Amino acid sequence: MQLTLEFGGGLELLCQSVKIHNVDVVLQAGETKLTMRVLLSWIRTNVIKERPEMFMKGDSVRPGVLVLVNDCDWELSGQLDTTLEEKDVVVFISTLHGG
Amino acid sequence: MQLTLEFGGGLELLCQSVKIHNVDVVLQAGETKLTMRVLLSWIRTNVIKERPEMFMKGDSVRPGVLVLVNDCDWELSGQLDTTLEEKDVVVFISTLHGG
Amino acid sequence: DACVRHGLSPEMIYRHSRHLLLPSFGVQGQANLSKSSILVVGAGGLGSPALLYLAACGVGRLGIVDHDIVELNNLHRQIIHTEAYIGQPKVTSAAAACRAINSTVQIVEHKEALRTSNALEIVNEYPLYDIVIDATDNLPSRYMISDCCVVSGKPLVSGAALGLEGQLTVYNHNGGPCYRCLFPTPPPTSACQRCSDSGVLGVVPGVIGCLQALEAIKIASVVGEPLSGRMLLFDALSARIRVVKIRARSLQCEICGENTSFTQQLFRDFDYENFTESPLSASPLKLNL
Amino acid sequence: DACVRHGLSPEMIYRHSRHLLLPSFGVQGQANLSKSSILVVGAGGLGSPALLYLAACGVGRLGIVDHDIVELNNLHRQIIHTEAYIGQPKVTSAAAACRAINSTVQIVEHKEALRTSNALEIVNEYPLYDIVIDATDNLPSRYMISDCCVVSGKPLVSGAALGLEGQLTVYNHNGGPCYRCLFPTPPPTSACQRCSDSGVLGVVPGVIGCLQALEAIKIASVVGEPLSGRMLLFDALSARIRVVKIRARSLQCEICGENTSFTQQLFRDFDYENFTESPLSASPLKLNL
Ligand SMILES: [Zn+2]
Ligand SMILES: [Zn+2]
Repeated sequence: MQLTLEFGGGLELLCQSVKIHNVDVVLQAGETKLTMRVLLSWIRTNVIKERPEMFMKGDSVRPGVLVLVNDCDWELSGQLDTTLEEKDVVVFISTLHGG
Repeated sequence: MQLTLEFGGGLELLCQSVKIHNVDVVLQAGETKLTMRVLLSWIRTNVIKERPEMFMKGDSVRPGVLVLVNDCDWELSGQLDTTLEEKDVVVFISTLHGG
Repeated sequence: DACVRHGLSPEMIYRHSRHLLLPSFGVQGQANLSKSSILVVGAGGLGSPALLYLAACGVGRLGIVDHDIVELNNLHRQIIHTEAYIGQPKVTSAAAACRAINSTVQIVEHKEALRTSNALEIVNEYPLYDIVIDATDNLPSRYMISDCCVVSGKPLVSGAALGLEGQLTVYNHNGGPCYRCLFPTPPPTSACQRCSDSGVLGVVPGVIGCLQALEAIKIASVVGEPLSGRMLLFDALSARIRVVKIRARSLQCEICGENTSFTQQLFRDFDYENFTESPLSASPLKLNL
Repeated sequence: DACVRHGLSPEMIYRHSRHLLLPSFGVQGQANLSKSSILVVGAGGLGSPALLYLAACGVGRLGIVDHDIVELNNLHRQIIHTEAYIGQPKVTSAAAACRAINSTVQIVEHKEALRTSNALEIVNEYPLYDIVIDATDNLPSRYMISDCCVVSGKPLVSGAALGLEGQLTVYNHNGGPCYRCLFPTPPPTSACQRCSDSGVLGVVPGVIGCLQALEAIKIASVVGEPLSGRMLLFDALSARIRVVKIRARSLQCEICGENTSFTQQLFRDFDYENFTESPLSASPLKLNL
């Protein structure tokens, strides 16, 4: 499944300072759909190059990270249970505090 | 065909100050596809409520109006010959000169 | 006529004529603005443009909270301050700049850090503010200001900038979320960067601070759709801006939810530095080049 | 070390420490900025924040062109000017504000209207500028400045604001279009509104002017992707911002195209007021409320 992943607010530092990743996620045998739960684990293995604890906590993202699926907060689509579709854009952004 | 039309930079004044119009354009008998040429004439009849000369000149838009189909300048998609698809977003924006 | 009826003086009419000419703003919008009072917390990178535009646009009362002193290394982004004010309180400097632009606005100087011990008094007692702008630079202040706005029932225009990115939203307004609805648990301290540690391109808080002034003006004048339930994400390097839809108020929110037991008294006793494990004041800059 | 090698003084290092800390900007970006020179045409609503942020960020030389006088009804949006400067030239006022923020920047005052008779000399002779910012308020100036940048080979950061909307793009840069590629024919005069006729919410040019400073900083420091071949459209009322893709340079463009015969001499002789059927100077305000 072709997806666009974007990292911002400093999270790009965990993946070699690249903000936009065009990826092709292949479903494992037995999987029929791609959920955010599965995608997060795939990202942890395939995209995050350092300090994974700065991206995840347990099976979700760490506190302070907003997740947007097609420009919508994933709280509105079922969080970890959100089902992804071809060409979806998933944004992970760390909240900023500076000024 | 369901389209979203947006007017900005003052052009909304020609259609009762409404910037976003969700419209359903029905193809006429004999028409197989909807081009920008056909859409402009449809808009002139169905959306523009006053001073149509502020929107069109001949069969195109007047000078100073940018046309964007799905956030892309219509010059890149064939201008009047651009073929529209279901759920396309067409933006008409008048260039501003103020400061 | 309409201007007199709305209490606009001839000088105000002339000064704000370009606002009055706007059909969607007009006399009513300007009259609403002139009766509003706005508190800006932080006279730094975000507060500088926000304060200048709020003073210029003719709000009735403008409060400035900050305990800091103007330093030379602020001036690359904090455009409200000048070299002549280095060493003086930021509030003194910012207030002078606002008065120089518009002597008809009431400027209130709060030369102190916003803390749980004074926040409710500053926001709610005389002078009373209608809208709060979070222009601070640290995490405990962001939680504290949001909680203060919830227990005080005030809309909060929240901006942030770091590096080459900025973020903007309106909390606690029109059924939208509060800061805790979005971020119930603070991030690990290792994830918290500040401008003083990590740098910031000066004009990035400039853009966000202007947008904060705009959102406050929209709320105060009751014109347009404020950025509530939505968040603006700004990436300066690529010149990309997206406005995304965020969650509504959470019924389970500990602060603004249905079954909240949070009160003004609990606010006064809450330890935000302990909660976030980070200090309210910025640590000194260490520059290793 | 790197700073000395790049000609940054200890004061500049301290002043711009938050820029130097940025990995994607750093010493090289600041050194590039400090050697750049930028001309801002218009010290009004767009020019005010653009000039303040360009002075603050430490460009080498900053030129200001304007022939206007500060008036009270400018102050609702032209935040670089103060009440004390009412009646004085905008260039005098803006230059004083820039120097007060950063005395290390060379500020050049051009107290005259930009015209075909002086534009090439101002842009290209001493002091020479690398980048031009169009912060004017009228149509003939926009054509004239774009044509001047094409025949001079300079990138142009163009912003505009009216009512509650703003627009921003970079012309004549990196294979992108010039103003005439987009608008070969001027609009009918009945379609041309100005701030002085139609009003403008003050903070809208504030947002666009900050973004103009950002784009100029990106070009001058050679950092990031400038907004060339793209245009930013800003709608303040709904807080919607879109960045759209626009056409590339047109091979058929009469000014920048392959077979152009446009020269500096033709520029000097071109009548922009006649071409656009509108005057270079704003007409006086008529306010009927
Ligand atoms: Zn809440
Ligand atoms: Zn051209």
